[in-house]
Formats: sequence, structure tokens, C-alpha cells
Amino acid sequence: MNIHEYQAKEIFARHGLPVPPGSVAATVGEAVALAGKYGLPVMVKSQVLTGGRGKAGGVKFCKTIDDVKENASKILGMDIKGHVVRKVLVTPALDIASEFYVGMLIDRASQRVLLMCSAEGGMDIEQVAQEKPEAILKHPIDPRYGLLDHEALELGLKMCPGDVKKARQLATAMQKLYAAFVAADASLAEINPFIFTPDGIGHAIDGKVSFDDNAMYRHADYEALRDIEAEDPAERQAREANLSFVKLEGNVGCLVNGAGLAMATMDLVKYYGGQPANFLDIGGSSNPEKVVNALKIILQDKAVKVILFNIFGGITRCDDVANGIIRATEMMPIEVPIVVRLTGTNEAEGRALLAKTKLHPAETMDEAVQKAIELAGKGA
Amino acid sequence: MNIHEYQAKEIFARHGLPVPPGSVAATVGEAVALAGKYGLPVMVKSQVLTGGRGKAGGVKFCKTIDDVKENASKILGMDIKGHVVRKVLVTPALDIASEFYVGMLIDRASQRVLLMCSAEGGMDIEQVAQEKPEAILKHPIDPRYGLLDHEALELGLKMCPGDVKKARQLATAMQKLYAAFVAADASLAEINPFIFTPDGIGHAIDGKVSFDDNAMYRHADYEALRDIEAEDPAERQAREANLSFVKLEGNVGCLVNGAGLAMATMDLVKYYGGQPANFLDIGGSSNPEKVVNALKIILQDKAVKVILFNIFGGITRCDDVANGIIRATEMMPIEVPIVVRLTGTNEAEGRALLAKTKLHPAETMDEAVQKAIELAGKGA
Amino acid sequence: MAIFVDKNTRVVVQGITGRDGGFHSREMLAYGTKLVAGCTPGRGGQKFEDKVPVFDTVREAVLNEGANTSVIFVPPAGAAGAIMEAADAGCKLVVCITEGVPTIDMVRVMPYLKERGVRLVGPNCPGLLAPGIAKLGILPASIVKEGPVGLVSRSGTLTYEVVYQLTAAGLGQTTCLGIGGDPIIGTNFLDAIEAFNADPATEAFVMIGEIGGDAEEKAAAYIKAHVRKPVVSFIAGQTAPPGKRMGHAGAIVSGGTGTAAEKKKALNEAGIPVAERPMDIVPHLKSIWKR
Amino acid sequence: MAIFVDKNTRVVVQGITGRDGGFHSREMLAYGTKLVAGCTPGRGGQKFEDKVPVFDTVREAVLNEGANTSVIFVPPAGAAGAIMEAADAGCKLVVCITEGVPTIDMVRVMPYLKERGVRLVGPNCPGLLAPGIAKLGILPASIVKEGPVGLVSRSGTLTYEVVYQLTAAGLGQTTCLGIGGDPIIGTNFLDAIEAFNADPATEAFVMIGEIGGDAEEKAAAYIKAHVRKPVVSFIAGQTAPPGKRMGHAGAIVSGGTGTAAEKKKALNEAGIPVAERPMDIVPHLKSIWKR
Repeated sequence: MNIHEYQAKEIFARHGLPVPPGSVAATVGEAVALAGKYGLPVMVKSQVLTGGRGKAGGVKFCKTIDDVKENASKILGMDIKGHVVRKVLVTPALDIASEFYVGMLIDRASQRVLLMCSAEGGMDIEQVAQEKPEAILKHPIDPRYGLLDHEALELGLKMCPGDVKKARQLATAMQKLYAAFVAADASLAEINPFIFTPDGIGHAIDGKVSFDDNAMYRHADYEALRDIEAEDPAERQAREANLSFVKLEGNVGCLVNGAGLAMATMDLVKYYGGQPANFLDIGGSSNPEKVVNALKIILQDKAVKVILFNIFGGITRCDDVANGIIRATEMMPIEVPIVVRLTGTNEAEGRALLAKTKLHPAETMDEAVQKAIELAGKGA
Repeated sequence: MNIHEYQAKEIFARHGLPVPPGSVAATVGEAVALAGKYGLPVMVKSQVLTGGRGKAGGVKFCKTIDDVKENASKILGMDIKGHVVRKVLVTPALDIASEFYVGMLIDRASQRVLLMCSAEGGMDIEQVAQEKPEAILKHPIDPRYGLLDHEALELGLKMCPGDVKKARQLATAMQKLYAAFVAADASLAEINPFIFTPDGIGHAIDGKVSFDDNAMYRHADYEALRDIEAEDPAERQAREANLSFVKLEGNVGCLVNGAGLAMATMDLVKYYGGQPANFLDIGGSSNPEKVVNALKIILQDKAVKVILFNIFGGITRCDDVANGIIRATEMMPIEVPIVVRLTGTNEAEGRALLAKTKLHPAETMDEAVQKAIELAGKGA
Repeated sequence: MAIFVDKNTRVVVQGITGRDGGFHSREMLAYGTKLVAGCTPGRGGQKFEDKVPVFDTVREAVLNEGANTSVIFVPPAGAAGAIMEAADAGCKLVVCITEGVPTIDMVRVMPYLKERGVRLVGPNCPGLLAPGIAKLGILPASIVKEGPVGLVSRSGTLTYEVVYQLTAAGLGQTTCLGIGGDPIIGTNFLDAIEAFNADPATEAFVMIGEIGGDAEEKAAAYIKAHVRKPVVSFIAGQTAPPGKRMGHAGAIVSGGTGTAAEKKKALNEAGIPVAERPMDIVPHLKSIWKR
Repeated sequence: MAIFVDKNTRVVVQGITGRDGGFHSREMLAYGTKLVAGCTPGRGGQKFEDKVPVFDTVREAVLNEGANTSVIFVPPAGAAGAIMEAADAGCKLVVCITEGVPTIDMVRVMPYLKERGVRLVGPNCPGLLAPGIAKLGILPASIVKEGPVGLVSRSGTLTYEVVYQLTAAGLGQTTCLGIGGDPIIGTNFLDAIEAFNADPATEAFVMIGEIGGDAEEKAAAYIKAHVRKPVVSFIAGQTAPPGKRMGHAGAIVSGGTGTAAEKKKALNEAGIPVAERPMDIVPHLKSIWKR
């Protein structure tokens, strides 16, 4: 789960990171009031769950109240990569003497939290990683000891050679960011940039935090941080129904048990010249309600011309699954054709049940996918 | 540094341990008011920095307000092992179905925090350790992982076989106590007893915490917890002057540089039939002010009949030390005789300086100690 | 023969009294797995299915029943603790089926296991099934068959799909291993491939990868350098959009890395055929495998 | 010969630019110790006494000057971190002079050192002095003399007292080692005694203990079982009242254990003479040592 910059900075501030003051405004009037409160100049920053806000014109320096009015009214409502700006963060504009990147993520290779930092702050770190990888320092943090003083200071000194005061501020910021990362069950936490003003004082002026979805149960307060308006409605419904779902641009609606098989199914649709409408893992159950929820979500997309079930009955028996699908389609009449492929335990029995319905049974994945594409073409 | 039961319980409560409510009273009237607030029956418990309060009659169960009056007036002002009771803790009296001991200390052998627990709760744990050592479970906690769930639960189940609900409460209490121990920089933390009321709910009804003196700099708030009234005035002065000092019952006042040498000096006084008046380590410096502070503290004790300096000039030169002692004795005229033994670098020069004073120089520890005992006898 | 398990594998199931743990324990017993104990705190002294003793702690299961392997079905909040308990009690193989274990918990678990020399499979995995030897986890016994092919996969049902096709083609398996789709897992492709390469019974093997991370690339490099047995691969998630998690916590293309295309390229460069469709795996294997 | 140090010992002093660090670094240099670098963050690039390069980090001192040993004079709040830095940078011997290090910090440090195979001496100790080889710490060089006796002690000035008497009696030393009086220390009596026993140059040795803990008892058991060299001991603190910390954090009789009487008993039972007075150590040693 991703949160907005202003929310990330609230978490940072709670862990003692030097975050400048700031508040969000949903209207131009609120933005002007905040600018008055903090004093000019201010930054007006769009709060959207995507990167590249600056390039899109979503982050503006405002010297006067007229600037604030003009920029806030431009930015509020702006569309940045499909995200509509509903809030702006108003925060004092600081003089930047130097900029740094400090970020952490879960690293598969070291199986640790990986600290990455760079003197190339303020830039897109993925771009730095590609163009100038040697400019990024990496340090996997031993969970048994945390980020030790000397480790953080060594990195700080590499970023600020000869300036131990700045190095110490960076080191402290890294240690606090790590404390925040662990306490928040983050999967990503970035300060970009961490700047020094000309007086040598450090500030975390932009930040990003993503939470580990698996750890949400430990953080009841996170639901309040979720920006429901910014979410795709179908993806929100799927989340609420505990389904793994990703919306795509095609017309073949896919319902598959298991994530790997679901991806392989999408790939196969593409292989045969079709376009999957979604990724959806309905899990191992044959519960008709779950199937109904999944169908509802997929069918909200009017582009969907066919439904493709691809079920491998491993532990769950195919006849149970077939019954589940049949009951679900009775509970929720569906106009587009439905192709069902059932394999595994009791597959013959399962297919026999389907034969009595208007569902289109298939024996193999390939047959099912080809049939679905064909039916999608007919429906279009 | 030791703190009172009620202060230990405040720390416990901050770390989520199930501590019953309670407040301290300095007068009978306050105790009665608290009993009214909490509801009868209550316990009235003397707050003194020593063990064996119960045996001394310093902990009483009170069924009625008259009981509270009677017991509070008996206990307030009571002398328990040389400690005068100035405060009592008033806390609801709970029905005890079973009692346990849970404690932690720094263990030299494992070089870890050692968790000790026992189903023989409520008793003096040192007595249990001697009489029934097998009744104490011990677990050195790996600092890299902390007290893990399964470790705590295993211990809880050993103390409450077959009762997983109680075992879990004990396990949680152990984990919270460890968190408190580490956060507080404790050298000892005990819950004794941790009880279960007949409804199966656990409560930490008595506790003890000592802080690591080396870590006091991290806890500015601990000075407020210090019970200055309960301290020996000389030991308090020594602490404030940053001197390691322990008051004893003899008449030979000892000023020694180094703790090991100071102990050896005391031992030697005893060996030759004398009685040391104190342990005092003045450290490695030749600073006359420090010597003056040390002399002031020692001479408050009117039993002291002689002052014995035993200084090994290692890095510090003996002539510097001699000058420091001479200046100190000039700053603070002293009536009892002073024996000074100086050995090490420039010892001849040091002794030459002392020869011009009325101080009694000595060449060896043995000579110095014998001379001091002789002078103490004369003065008596 | 098989990898990671043998006839001396003695299993304790943590969470045996739960719904899933109970169901799959019955399946494991039915397959003939030496499931010697269960563990659920507070249920010590009970018997599972009237025969398998249940203990409060894994240590008791190890001491009393000689368990040396644990299969874990406890809920996510307790899963990391359960893994550590099994390792601490002396189990040398731990299979964690639980899905949804917080990642930072797994970060904390890994050095603990390393210090104790314990192999973890999973979490969030179907476990492993060595036909004729033991079933540890949830892989359906009905689709496997004894034989010379090893199979390792990050997926669940996609694994079943491939095993099904292997069995249907008469190609039995030494071990079918699902390593799980989380970012931090105990046993990765490299570990499995080293083991298959060393296992005399395994004559050829199949590796089912998916988007995210670079475990497939590392495996490819290892295979190129060290493996002479025939290997066929498949990568799921070619059509996955970047930045979106495809079900598995680890199945995500981020920062332009972890794409199916990269993985295919690395595998091809290592001389490993990558099947375009799941149904191509068996033909590929047959074509390169001179039995 | 000596224990723990030799002619290849190359020292970095952490906290070299501080008052105590600077003073003792000059003393170490004057004794001929290979003090090759200093370390103080923010002072990198300076020279100490116009000749010893100062670095911001220990790693740089190791990489640039081949330091393999650290002597630490940093204040208590940074001491544990300094020990870990030295260990992480590759120093295999770390001597921490700093007094007043919080105990829980040392608890955290110990496994870190063990994982890296690093020997720590101290904290809160005078360090060691191997006459003719190297001086690491604050033991006064003026009182030592090369010779065949080893000395290990929990104390500072009491050690000097004994060394002084040894030297005055013509008994030179292989190594004088102060292990420190804190409850948690890196090198204990047992480690020192094993090393003295294995060192061919050490013909006899002296162990100066004090109240608190049971390190002396453990050493006694080891000596009884393994040591054939003459050993004399002394225990300070016979007259210390129970429950009171005698200066050193570790010098405390608590719960009736750690008394001088217990220690003497254990040493006597192991056949080790315990001197009643410091001045009796040399005569005792001469009486049992057939040179």
C-alpha cells in the first residue's frame, strides 16, 4: 500500500526525522491560508500516488500569494499519469545548498533491508541506478544489530567527504529512517531529497513510504491513511473482497486459482493473440460467493467480452469447483460467454456437471484460452 | 541505583505489564484517602530500599479503614534494616490463587541478560536459589533476537503445565519485562510475585528495579527517581563528587587510587588488626579539589582517627600527587594524622616533598597501614 | 531418492489442530509420510486422528517422537515465531506453508536459521512432495508419480499443472518443490538446483519461474557453469504490467527489473530452453533429454 | 614472546585526538609500540604528533596503514560503537580502556565480536603491556621489565603494585594484562590463563582477582586440570560488605556469592597459593617456582 508524501512525512516526523512543517489543502483558499501561516516563499506540491510530479508541473515554488493562487488552482484537479490531484501540500520553501538520496527497501538477494544512499539527491533514483550506478551506495542492514553508528557514519562520510557535521546528520537520518521502516512494516521508505540549507542544517523535504501488505494486520491505523478516492474502484473492491486483482486493458476476463497459473493464463491469452482484461487469483476455495465477487469486479469493465475460468483442482476437487461456478452463475446471471477449464482431481465429474449448463467447458488451458479468444471476437 | 517498588511498578506499567493501581502516601490521612479511592481491602506497603519488608511487618493487609489507620501509622516511621519508612504504597488487595517469580539480571557467565523464573513466587529468590535451585528456570536472552515468543511460552508452560492461558500471560509478562529492562538500562528487574487471581488473570503485584549506574547519562529523568532522603549523606556527597565511596564501620579513613588497590588496602588494614572506615577510590588524578572533596566526606565520620593515603603513581607522577595532597591539606586543615604512601614514577621526589610537611610518609603499603593503625590507636 | 527428504524424515506439523493444518495432515498421513507429532500450544496430550501425539511445543515433539522436520500451518502472525521455534528445537528442515507472513519477520528469521544450519522451504509455498517417500505440504498426491524428473517452482497451481503434464507423459518425479512467491524465502532456485544436480536419482529437471527478482538469472548462471543434466524452464508473467504485484508478494516488475523478458534471455543464454506455453515443457524436455 | 600481541601488532588508536587518548598515544609511541594510525571522525587527514596519520574511520586506518589492533579511548557513549567499528573494519584485537560503558551495550557487542573472531580486552581496563614488544593501553612502562612472568588482573593500580614488586625482585614479565573490573568483559581470566599456559616464554604467572562473579573459580578449575606452570594468586576485597559495589561495576558480593573467601577456597583447593598481602606474592612465587 502506497501513501502520500504528506503522510510519509508524518511518519518520518514521528521518528524524529527533520521534516519541515506543512499541511495539505484541498482548495485554493486553504492553500493561500497555509501560505500565510508558514510565510512565503512556499512550495505547493500535488499529492498523488505516482512519481514524476515535478516534470508534470505538479510541484511549484511560490514567491507571492498570487503565485500560490495561480499554482494551487492549476495543480488541484490536474491529471498526473492518470491520477487526479485532489490535495496539495503547502510547505515552506527552503534554500537548497546540497541534495542527497536516502532510501530503504527489502532486498531479496541479501534477505535484508537494503539501505541505499547517494549524493545524487533529488533525481529519480531508478534513473541514477541505470545511468550512474556507482553513485549509489548500498548497505544491507543486519536485522540482528540494526544500522550501527559506524556503518551509518561511514556512509555519511562517503556522501559528504570531509564534512563530519553533515555526515553525522545524514547518518542519524539513516538510523531514524531504519527505525521508521521497521516500526511501520514498510516495504519501501525514501527521503528524496534530504537537503542541507546554506546554514548546514539537514531537512527531509520529500519522502515516500509503501507498506508491506502482509503486515497490515499489525497496523489498524493504516486503513485511515488509504486514499480511497485515488484507488481504481475495481481494485478497491477486489481488495475489500480479499482477492488479488490487477486491471488490464483487454477483453478476456480471467478467473484463475493461483497467482502463477493466473499469470501463465494471461500470457497464453496474449500468445494466442488475445488481450487479458485482468489478473485475478481466486485462491484455492470453491466458495461460490468468492466467485460471485470476482465476477462482479471483472464485469464492471464493459470491455470484457468473455469470462475464462482456469482452475487446477489440486486439493479442491473439480466437481466441487464446478458446483461452485454453477451456483455463482445462477446467483448472478451473466451475459457474456463463460469458458471453464477444470483439471485435476475428479476432473471428469466436474466437466460432466458443466456439460448440463450453457458454460463452455474445455479440457486444457490451451483449448480454453483459444475458445475464449474466439468467443470474445464473436461478442465484439 | 535502586528505586522503590512504586517507581518500579510505574516503569512496568509504561511497558504494558499488568500492574494493579496504587499510589504512595506519606501520612496516615493520605493512606486513608487512597484506601477510600481504591476500595477495601487494600495493602499498605512500606517503601524502603531494602528487602525483607514483609518479615519486618512493613507490608499489611487492611480490611477496614481502621486497619489502614493502624497499619499506616505503625509502618510510617518504622525502621527496616536501618531504613526509615517515609512513604507507604496503598494498593487494592487481590485474592491470590498462585504466585510466580520473574526476574532478569546481567549474567557474567553468558554475557547476556539472564531471565530467571520460578513457580516459587513470593519467596526470597536467593533463598529459593540456595534451598531448591531446581525450582528456578534460567534462560540467557540472546540480545540479537530478544526474548522470542517460543522461548517465553516454553518457560511459561513449564511454570503452568497444562494451562496455556496462564502460560501465555507469564510469557507476555517476561517479554514486556525484557523490553522494560533494556529500555530502562536496568541491572536488575524483578516481578515477585506475579500472581493469578482466582479468575485466571495475572497481575504484577510487587517489583524491584535497579539501574545500571554506567547508563545514567542516557536517562536524565532518573535523577528525579532517586530517594535522596533514603541515601547515606556521605555516599550521596561522594556520588555528587563523582567518587566511588562505601562507608564502613572502622576508624582508618582510606583514600586510594584505583578500586582494586583500595580493596587491597582495606584488607591490609584488617590484616594488621585495624578497621577501615571506608572504601574510596579517588581515581587517577592529582587534582587537589578532588582530594579535598574526598577528605570532607571521610571526615564527616567522627569515628575516623587517621587518614591513610595509598597512591600508586603510574602515569600520574608521585611528585604531582604529593603536591596535590599538600595543597589539599592546606585548603582544608585536618586534625587527625595523615599517613601518605606514594609509590611509582618519581616516588623519591614525592616523598621529599612530603618530608617538609607534618604528613607521615611511608614507603610501602604495609608500612603505611601499620603506621595508620598505630596512629589511630593513639588518637583514640 | 529425492532432495531434502528421505526415509528418515520425521515430521511434526505445527498448527495440526487448525482447519488447514488438520486437513493437510490427514493428506500427508494418507500418503504415508512419517508424521510423528503435532504441535499446538495448549493441546499437549491430545491425539490427532487418534494416533498422532500433539505437544505444546516443538521441543517436546523432537524429544519424544524424534521429529526432525516441521511443516507449518499456523496463521501469519505466528508463522515467523513458529519457524524459529522449530529451528531452535532442532528441526533441520522447516516447510512453512503459511501465506501472508510480514516480510520484516522473515528478514529477522533468516540469520536465526543460518546460525542453526536449518533449511527453510517457503513461506507461502505448497511445500514439497517426493513421490514414494514423503509429502510435506499441500501438493496434491494424486498428480505425482515416482520417476527421474525434478521440479522446482515459485508457484502453486502452475506447478500442479506442470506436474500433471509430466505425469500424463509418463515422466515421474524425484521431488516436486514449490519454493514460494514471497520476496524473502528460505530455499531459492539455486539451492534447489544444486540439490537436484547432486541427487543421483534426478536425471533432468524443470524450473518454473515468474517475474520479480533475479533468482532465475542466478540459477541460469549456475546451471551454465555446473549442470550437465537436461533442464527446461518456463517463466510466468510476460504480460504483467510494471509496478503491480501479481498475487505473490514477490511477483512484481519494479524499476524495470525482474521482467520475464530478462529472465528468458538469461536462461536462453545459459542454453536452457524456455517453454512459451506450459504445454511445451514436456516436449522440450523430451527433445533435449537423451535417456 | 607475549600473549595476544607480537611484532606484527599494528595499532590504531580510536579517540587519538582526545585528552586521554592523546596522552597515552604519546606514551605508547615512546615505548616503541607500532602505533600506525589514529581515528577520530572529522579529523581525517590530520597527523598526530606530526607523524601518525589520523582517519575518519577505522576502516581507512586498516586499509591505508595495515592496522590490525585497536586501542579505544572514546567516551562511554561511543565506546561500544567504537568496539564494533574496529571489529567490523578487521581488527582482530581490540583493547577498550574506556570506563563507564553501559552494560547492556556490552551485552550487544559480545556476539558481534564472536561472529567476527575478534578478541576484546576490557572495557574499563588498563590494557596490556608486553615488555619489549608493545604497550596497548595505560599501564606505566616505567615499572615493567622483560622476563618470564605473566600477570593478569581485574584491577589497575593493584596490578601496577604487583608488577612493581615483581620488577623490584628481578622478575620480569612476558605480558602484564589488565582485563578490567566490569561484569561483562571481552577477555576473562580463563582466556588469559590459556594463553599464558600456551606461551613458551611465560614460565610462571600471577592472577590478581577480586570479589564478584566466579571468574576466579573457573580459572582455578582450569589451572588444576591443565596448567603445570607455577601460579600464585591474590584476591582483593575480603573486607568488602555485601551488596555494595566497590568501585568496579563487577566488584560486588551479591546473594552471598562472589566473596573473597569462596575464591580463596577454590584457588587453594586447586593447589594455587593465595597471597594474604600483595607483598607476599613474590615470596610465594619464588617458593614454588623451581627455575
